[in-house]
Formats: sequence, structure tokens, C-alpha cells
Amino acid sequence: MATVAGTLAHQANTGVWSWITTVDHKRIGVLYGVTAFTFFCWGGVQALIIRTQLAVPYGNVVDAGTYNGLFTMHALTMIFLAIMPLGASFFNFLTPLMIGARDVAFPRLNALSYWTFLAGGLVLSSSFLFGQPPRGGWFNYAPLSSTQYAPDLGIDFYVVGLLTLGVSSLMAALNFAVTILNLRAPGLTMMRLPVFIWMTLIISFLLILALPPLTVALIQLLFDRQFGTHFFNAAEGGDPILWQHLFWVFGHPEVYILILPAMGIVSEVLPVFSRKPLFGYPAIVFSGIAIAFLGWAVWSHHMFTTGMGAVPRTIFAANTMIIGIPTGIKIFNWLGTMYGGSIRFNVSMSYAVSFIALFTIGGISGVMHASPPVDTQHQDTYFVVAHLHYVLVGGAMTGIFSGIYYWFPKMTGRFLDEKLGMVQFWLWFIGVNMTFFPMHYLGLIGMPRRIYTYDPGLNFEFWNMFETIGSFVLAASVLAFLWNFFTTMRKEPTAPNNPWGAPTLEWATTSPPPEHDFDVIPTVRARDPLWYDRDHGIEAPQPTGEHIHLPPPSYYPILIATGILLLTVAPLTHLAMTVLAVPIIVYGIWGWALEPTE
Amino acid sequence: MAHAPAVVHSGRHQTSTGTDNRKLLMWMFLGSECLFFGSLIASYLIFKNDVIARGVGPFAHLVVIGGEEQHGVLDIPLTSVSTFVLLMSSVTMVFAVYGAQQRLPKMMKLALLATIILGIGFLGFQVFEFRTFGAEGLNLGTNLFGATFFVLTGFHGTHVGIGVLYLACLLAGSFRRTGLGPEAGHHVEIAGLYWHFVDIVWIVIFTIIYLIPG
Amino acid sequence: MAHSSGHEAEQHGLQPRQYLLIGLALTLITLVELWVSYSGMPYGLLVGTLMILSAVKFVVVVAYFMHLRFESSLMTKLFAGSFVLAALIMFALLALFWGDLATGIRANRIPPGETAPPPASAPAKAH
Amino acid sequence: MTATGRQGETVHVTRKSRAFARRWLPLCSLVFLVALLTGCQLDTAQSTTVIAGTHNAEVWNSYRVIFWLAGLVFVVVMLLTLWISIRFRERPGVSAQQIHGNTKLEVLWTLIPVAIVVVMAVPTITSIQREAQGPPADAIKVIAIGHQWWFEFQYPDLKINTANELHIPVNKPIAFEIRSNDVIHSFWVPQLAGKIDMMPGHVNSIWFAGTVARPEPYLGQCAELCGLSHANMRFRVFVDTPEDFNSWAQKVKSATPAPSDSLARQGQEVFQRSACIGCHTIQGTTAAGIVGPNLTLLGQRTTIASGTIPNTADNLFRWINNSAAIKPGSLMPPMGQSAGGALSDDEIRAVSAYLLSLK
Repeated sequence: MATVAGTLAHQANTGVWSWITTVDHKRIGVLYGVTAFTFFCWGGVQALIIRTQLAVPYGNVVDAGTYNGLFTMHALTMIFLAIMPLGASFFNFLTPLMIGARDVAFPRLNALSYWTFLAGGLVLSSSFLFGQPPRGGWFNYAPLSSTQYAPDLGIDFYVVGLLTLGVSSLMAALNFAVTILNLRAPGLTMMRLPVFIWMTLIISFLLILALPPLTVALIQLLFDRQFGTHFFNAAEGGDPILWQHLFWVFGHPEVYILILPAMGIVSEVLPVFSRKPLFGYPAIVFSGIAIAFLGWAVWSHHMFTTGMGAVPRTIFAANTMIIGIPTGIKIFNWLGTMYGGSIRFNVSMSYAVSFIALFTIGGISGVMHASPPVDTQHQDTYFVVAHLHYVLVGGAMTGIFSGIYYWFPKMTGRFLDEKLGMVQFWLWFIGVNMTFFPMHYLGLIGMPRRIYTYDPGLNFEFWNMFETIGSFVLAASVLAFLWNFFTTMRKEPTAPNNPWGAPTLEWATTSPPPEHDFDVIPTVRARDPLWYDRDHGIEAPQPTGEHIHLPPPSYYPILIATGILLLTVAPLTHLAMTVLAVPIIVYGIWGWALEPTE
Repeated sequence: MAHAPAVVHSGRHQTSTGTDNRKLLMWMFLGSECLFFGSLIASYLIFKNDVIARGVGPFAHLVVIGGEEQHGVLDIPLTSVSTFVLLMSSVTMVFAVYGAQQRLPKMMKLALLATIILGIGFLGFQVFEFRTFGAEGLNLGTNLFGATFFVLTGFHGTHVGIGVLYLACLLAGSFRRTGLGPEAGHHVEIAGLYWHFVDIVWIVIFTIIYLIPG
Repeated sequence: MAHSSGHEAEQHGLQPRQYLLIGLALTLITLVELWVSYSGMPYGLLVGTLMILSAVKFVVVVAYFMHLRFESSLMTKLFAGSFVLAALIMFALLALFWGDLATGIRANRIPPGETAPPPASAPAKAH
Repeated sequence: MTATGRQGETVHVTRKSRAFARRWLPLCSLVFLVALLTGCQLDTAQSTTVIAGTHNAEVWNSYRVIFWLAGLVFVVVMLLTLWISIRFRERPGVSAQQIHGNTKLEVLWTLIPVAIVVVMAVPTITSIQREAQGPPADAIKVIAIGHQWWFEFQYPDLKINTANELHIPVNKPIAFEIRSNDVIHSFWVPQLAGKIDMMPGHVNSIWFAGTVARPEPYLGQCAELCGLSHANMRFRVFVDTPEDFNSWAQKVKSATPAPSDSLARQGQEVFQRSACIGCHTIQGTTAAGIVGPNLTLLGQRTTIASGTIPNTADNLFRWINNSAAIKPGSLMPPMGQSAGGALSDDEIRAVSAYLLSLK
């Protein structure tokens, strides 16, 4: 490394200021990861309160209003502030490394995405501080979100929080789509891209295209609440169904935005620890694309009980069932990857394999209520709660844990403790099944969602208590992970470049990678580049000692994000706040544009 | 610059697809905007017939109610003029891009200035229209026509306003000692993409709201 | 494609005179649209003609003013893909809301004027 | 540390965890199995698996097929995963087969899900089509209206207006017109029918016949989040024999309340002069409010507060005194003086007695 001149001398590499002004994709990835995991724990605490309330009939841990706020914020926190940014954390850290680039296409925009995300997350979560969390569910159906039925600020927090998070996601998605399309290393053609990168590209496109309908819906809600329009007010000619359609046009692609990163992670982990290439790479990629594409034509399956006509119900049901096909292909190809392998079951691989099992359960139950008649019995019951948690906890989070254990040595140079990791894995696996499997049964015997209390005598008691215990097992698992994380971070970094013998480019550089990622930009000759080079005796290129320019740190991203934060606060306080916010944003952009980038 | 084919420089020869990073980003952003305006236009159309059926119209320039043609609040001749103004701003914008790419700074500055003036002119027409409607008692809360119309055209107007700011910044920048720098052509071209997009959105809005009678 | 002997290799597109002509053509189409709008032709034909004319304007601006005609096909695909998706979703929404295409009003919407069934019509107060 | 050393250590750890798993897995499965056998009754009061209505029967036509197919896929994938995980664990001397794919196999497992989807789609689509035909001509019309947080039921042909407890005759199709008065609610009686949302600004419909008459009610519950007391918005459906239904209908129609004892008479007097009549209707009296539930023949109902508590004098007292204490957010203002209302405890007791006497 000494041969490389490295970064400019004036760059401070430690301290708070260096983190605030960083434009390094790896540091931003870490920021995303740490922030998102903090939010994940916070969302978990909310979940534990919910589960404790439901442990026994007539629970009185919290009152009805608090309960409604808790399940709304639990969903918003987990979806927008935990799982999405955890995915973002991975693709921030890994995308340039996996495609052999030195950074993303727009490093400062990347920093702005993070700070805007943080602003949105803080605004949304701060609703609790004011005792006015949104209480309308994450789907926030009108007209329960109108000033008539929700006069406090809760829904306003929801609107501005999601608008801000949408801006953040849009910027990140544009950035990563450009990065993946444009900054690939020589020889890295699209059909040689790692599957994780493919999934990142797909979710980037999904975000770019799915966020605008949500933005429009949020704007209409904002206008209904602040400026006296009647988009969703049936009494004045509006239509609450409009909100549902616009929300789910976004909401269904959003589901794939949540699960596809995990699918990408698993597709990286399984081949490495099976020690054979991914089975049916083209099929996995194309089924990913097919899922994303079909994901646009199924949104109304969330609305089968709203009184749609027979024709739309048939069409949306058929489309939904068809999505089961590419999903099935993926599952079989993952099993095909393991088949005939020499499987090493460490923590990462255990998570990856359990992802297949748990995600399959979530997938199957998803296809089950793709049938509108069946959905009339499943909709808004715990059966759906079971389904979505198997997809998001058993699927997305399990995949993310697999990725954490897999890439931790690359990210930090340290190995998470395997023994503790195994304990954590089993706690997680048992906890997920204890908490969420009985929900299928509860849904079938008629327990509705979003109720803060229930009567004894309906046979809900036993399994609710069982699930509550399960949720604490899950909490124990997360605590074990945190313990593992903090003890590991106190150890010396010992990880070699490629501890797992993996084939993708991020393992060609040091662990952790230098600030400029690669001393020499690698050349790709096959789909699994490092394995190809190993098998063909190709040596890694020697550093040439050339001077590598890196973008200098910048405080404009956090400045603009501060402006956006103020803009966000305007509908919550006084619209005059915009007068303060807009000059800051304009000044930030002006400075940004004139700032030298070399 | 240009030692490492990665971070700082985004010239078109160094990217995998051969396309400039910023241009690619702008096109994808415009794709996103298609869905934004698509959703707003859909909201307008969804309520259009409903509003007329509820007898709170007519708002389009010609509506047939009970076999009788009635004239609505929309002023087509006036809006045609403002549409023409926006169309001409696209022509001047394309000259600005041409000037920037051909290193004709004078032409670029003049064309940018003309575009900005035409853009402000369009906004002026819109302000006048909104005020007239307000005086006739049509505002955001009056009915769903008011809500969908003002939100759709208002957000289009906001886009024009942001475009005017964007171009004004470019114009201001072009008066610096270094002008817009070696990549002036790129900067102005990307601003142009945004400006033209706002123009084509208006083409669609003009047809759907104004030209098609109730 | 008209490559001038410009200083920059990335220069592409048309000459100023051609841009002026396109601007003129766009203006003419707009005038025709105006005429169509007032012509009183059958409604379906009128809407169809207007849609086609505005589509022509749309395509001309995108292709020539925005230079999409001269760019790599990747961007055409990206933009056209987004546009088609937006259009499809728009039509799907209209189809869902205009269940009854004759009136453009969804079949199960409560008809204008009626708010709730007779015996219990007073709205509940906000709490 | 070298990569090999690291790998060796990993293998070692994995063996230990395997032992851990061997010790704990059987125990966990045993606990799970015992729990499964004791706790998984299906014929519970709100269970969707009890089929007592034509709509639910229709649902189960599709669900039966889908359930067993889903079960099959579940078992096959789980067994495959387990088998592959065990069979292809790393062992000394055995290395992985370097396969990139197998077109035949991939086509096969594309076709399997296709076949499954087709088999699932058939009953679904036929079911949707059957439902699209609408109710039979002889169906009884009922208008169900959702309110925050109670259900209103009107029988326009029978001129009956009631709340929270619905009576229908067995084997007679009922055509429901589904409306909402404020926010979105959902009409759901799991054993009789799937749910349909009550949508402000829209009129939805569903029809079904109860097929099993019984004295116990079928439980219904709002299934769409509708605000603070969403959990407390329930209702009951009584599927009566035709005779029982007719006598009930006659009684409701001709109800002319005449309080028998003095306490009830005093209650009637209090009821008539206080705010009650602004919101509630009692047929045959001057009380004709339409904001709250219709209280005609309240004494006949088994529950109050939208199906959340039994209809007893004590509960009525608590309810009238301060309804929000029982049902958070309740729109009925507290009537008792202790809660800021106008009525003394004695007056409330009298009103309770009056309401209970309406049979």
C-alpha cells in the first residue's frame, strides 16, 4: 500500500468531522448500517411492547391510542428505517467494490442521501417525543388520516417523514443505477455482474419508478390536511380508494425493494460456502427481473376486499399467482447451488440456508391469499401478519444477518465470533418460528390484525403467549449479536483479503479495503473472476504507484440535508419555516456546484 | 484529473456504457417524473367525469349539459398563448445548448436569458389564471376539479420555477471568470433536458385539461 | 445527423435553422390542435386526433430538442420504459375507477347528491 | 492468520454448534409438537375453518385445493433443503462438483410452479365468476352501515332498524348493501362469510345464507383499522329458524315499549328528558336520534357496546356512566355526574332498568 500515494494530505481521516463530511461510499455504508441497526433495535422494542400487550387477553400494558401508534411506528421503522437502509448499507459498501470501481458515480449525492435519510428518520421517530405518533397504520388509509379523524400532528409526521425518506431513496437509487451501469471494471459485462449487484440495480429502478406515486399520494394527503382540498373526502366528492391505489402502486414494488437485497446476499453466500458456482445464474437474474416487472401489475391484491369488480380481481389474482413462478425458480436454483457441493455450515451459511426455508414459507402463504375468495378470509388477520413477517424477518432480516457475518471481515478486518454467532443463529431461527408460525393458526381461527385487546374464550390465549415468548427469544438473539459485535470490534483486525475463498471482486482488495478501494482496477475475465484467475494461474496485477485522486470531503451534503430537515418541519410548525429552509438549500447547491471535486 | 477511470471525472469516454453519468442520471430522473405527473394526471381524470356529473362544472371550455353547450372557466385562447411561450422557450433552450457546445458564449448567454424570460412569462400567465379562477370562486377546496387542477398545474408551475432558478444559476455562473468551465456543454445540455421535459409535460397537460372539451 | 466541426467531440444534434423549423412546426401543430378543439367533430374522433397530435409534439421534442435521437439507445430504453410504465399504470387506474366506461363513474360509488341511506344520515362528529 | 487456519477453526466451531443443535433441536420439536396438539383446535368461535355460511363454503372450495398444494410445496422444499444440507456437508476428500446449471432441470422446475399456479387459479376464477352473478332474486335485503365503532343494520323491506346484533333466517340468501358513515370498516363474520370493506362514498355488496341455525350467535368483527376502538367493534349474527326469525321480526316491528315496573318507568322519563334522545331511537317513543345505535328492544340483545360486554344492568350502568372507560374514544359522551355528565347514579340505574325492560 505504501506504493500508492493515496489520498490528499489535507483529508482528516478520523474524528467526527471526517464522518460528517465523508463522501467515501464505505464510510457512508457504515453510517447507514449503524443508523439502520439502531432503528432496527428501536423498532424491535416497539414490537416487544406490542407482543407484551397481546400476551394475555385484556392486556393493559399500553392503552389503545399508544398501541395504534406503536404498531404504526413499528411498521414504518422496520420498513423505512431498518430494512431498506440496511440494504442500502450493503449496497453502499459493496457496489463499487464488487464492480471494481473506486467510488459511486456521485459521491456527494451519496452523502446527501444518507443525511436526508437520517433527517427523515429522526423526524418520523420524534413523533413519539411529542406524544403524537401516526396512528393510522403504515398504509394510513384515508379517511382515517384526515384532520377530521386524526386531528393531531401524527399524520403530518407521517407525511413529511415519508416524503423526506422518499427524496433520500430516490437520490440513492439514481446514484446506484448510474454507478452499476457506468462504472463497471473492464470486462465486467452485465451478465457477469454478481447477483447482489443485479438485485441492487433492480431495486434502484423499482425505487426510481415506485416512489413518485407515493409522493403524489402524500402530497394529496398533505393538501387535504393543510390546504383544504378533498382528494380523499367522500362527502365532498373525493374518494378514499384513490389513496389505496396510489399507495399500493408504490407499496407492492416496495415489498420487492425490501426482499431483493436479501435474495442477492444469499445468492452470493450460497455458492461460496457450497464451493461451487451459482446454479443457473441467468435464470436467477431473469427471475429477479421478472419479479420486479410483475410487481407492477399486482398492487390491487392488497385491496381484494374493497369491492373491486370481478374483472380486476381476476387479473390481479392471476398476476399475483404468476409471481410465484419466478420465485419458485429462484428457490430451486438456490437448492441446485447447494446440491453436489461441499457445504461449510458456518454462521453466514446457516443464515443463508435458513433464509431459503423461511422465505419459502412466506412465499407460499403469499400465493395462498393471491386467491381473492381466500383473501376475504385472510385479509387483515394474523395470517397476513404471519406471511409478511416470514418474508421480512424470516426473509429479509435473515438474509441481512447472513450478509453481515459474510462481509464483516471485509468491512472491518475482523471475524465475528462463530461460536456466539451459532448461538445467535439458533436463537433467531427458533425465535422467528416461535413468534410467527402460530400466527398462521391465529389468523385462520379469526384473530384480526391491529387489535389492542381480545376476549378470552376464542382460543387466542395460548398461542399469543407463545408468540410473546418467541419475540423475546428474537430479542435475545439480537442482544447476542450486539454483544458479538462489540466484543469483536475490540479485537485486532486479522482477516486476510479473501478468507472464504470467494469469487467476487471485493475480496481482491485488502480487508478492510483502502480508501481508494483498489490499488489497480481489476480486469474481469469471467463470471466468477477470482475463481477464474485462480484456476488459470492469473496473478493479481501489481500496483503501479500512480497517484489516485479521490473526491475531497464536503460539508455541503449535510448542509443541504439540514435545509431539507427544516423544510420537513414546516408543515409541522409553521409554513414560514420554508423561508429559512429554501435559502439554505439553494446556498448548499450553489456551493456544491462550485466546489472543486479534485 | 483523468488518471483513474473512476470517481471524479464522468466524461463519456470513461464509462461502461459510453454515456455521461450526469446525463444518464437526468434521463432516469425524468423517467421518475413521468410517473409523478402520470399519477397527478390520473388523479385529474379519475375525478373529471364525477365532478361534471355532480353538476358543479362546467370547467372545461365546452361542456354539454342537458344537451346544451356551456362555456367553462378555462380560457383556451389565453392558455394557447402561454403554451406558445413555453414552446418558444424550448427553442431558445436548444439554442443555449448549441451555443454552449459550440463555444459561443454570447449566444449561450443570450439564449439562456431568453429562456428564463419566457419561463417567467409562462409563470406570469399561470399566476394570472389562478387569480382569475380564485376571483370566480374556484380554489383548492371548492371541489375536486379545483383540487386536481391546481395541484397538477401548480406542480408543473413549480417545476418551471425550479427550472428558471436552475437556468438563472447557470447564467450567473457563466459570468464568472472561468465561465461554466470546460464542461459547459454538458452542464447546459443537462439543464436543457430538464427544461424540455417540463415543456412536454405541459404539452400533455394542455391537451388533456384544456383542449379536450368536457 | 449534422456534425459540425465544433470544438467538442460530444457535439451532436441539428443546426440552429433546423431547430427553428421544428419550433415552427410545433407552433403549427398547436394551432391545428386549437382548431380541432373547437371544430365540434365527434367526441371520440376529437379526442383521438388531439392525442395523436400531442404525441407527435411530445416525440419531436424528445427526439430532437432533447437529442434522444442521437444518444445511445440505452437512454431511449430507460425513458421509453418509464413512460410506458407510467401510461400503463394511468390507464389501469382509469379502468379501475371508470368501472362504468359510459359515464366514467365507478359503478359502486354513491351517486351525486346522496350521502348516506335515509334513516341514518347525520355524520358522526369528530371526537 | 492465514486463510487455511481460519477455515480450520471455522470447521471446528461448526462441529460444536452441530452438537449444540443435536442436543436442543429434539427438545424444541417435542415442546412444539405437544403445544401443537393441545392448542390447535379449529372449531373455535371465530374460526374461519367452521363452515356455516354459503360464502365461507365458496371460500373453502378454493382454499382446500390451495391449502394442500401449499402444504405439498412446503414439505417438498423443506425436505429437499434438509436433505441437501445433510447430504452435501463438507467431508474430507470430497470436493464440490463444479456445475453451472442444467437446462432440462431448470425447465422442469419452471413448469412445476406453472402447473401449480394453473391448478390454483381454476377454482379461484370460477369462484369469482359465481360471485359476480349476484344474489338470488328472493334474497332478503339488509343494509349494513359501519360507524365508529358500531354496526347499523337496516332491513328496508321489513322496515326494521337495529344495531350490532343481526338476525337472519337459516338457508335464506341475504343480500347485503355495505356502506360506511365515517371511515373504512370491514364487515366480517368468519364462520359465515369472508370480509367486505365498508367504504365511505361507495356501496359494496356481498350475499350469503347461513346454513346452520343455532341459538348461539356467530361472531363478527370489524377487520379494517378504523381508529381508537377498532378492537372493540364487534357484532353478532343470529342464524334463526324461519319461525324464530319471523317472530323476532314481528316483535321488532310492532315494538311498543311499555315499562312494567316503576324503576323502568322512571328510567323512561329520564331517557326522554335527557340528551339520550338526540342520538338514539326507540321505536314508538319520541326518541328518534340517528347518530347512535337504535335501542329498540335493547333488552333482547345479548351484548352492548358493539358486542364487547354482556348486556346486564351493571354493564349498562358502567356504559352510560362513562362509555369511554369501557371503549376508548367512544363518541357517546359520559352521562354520569362522576364523569362530568348530567345524570345521577340513581337516574342511570333507572335508565338501565328501562333499557333492559325493552324486550
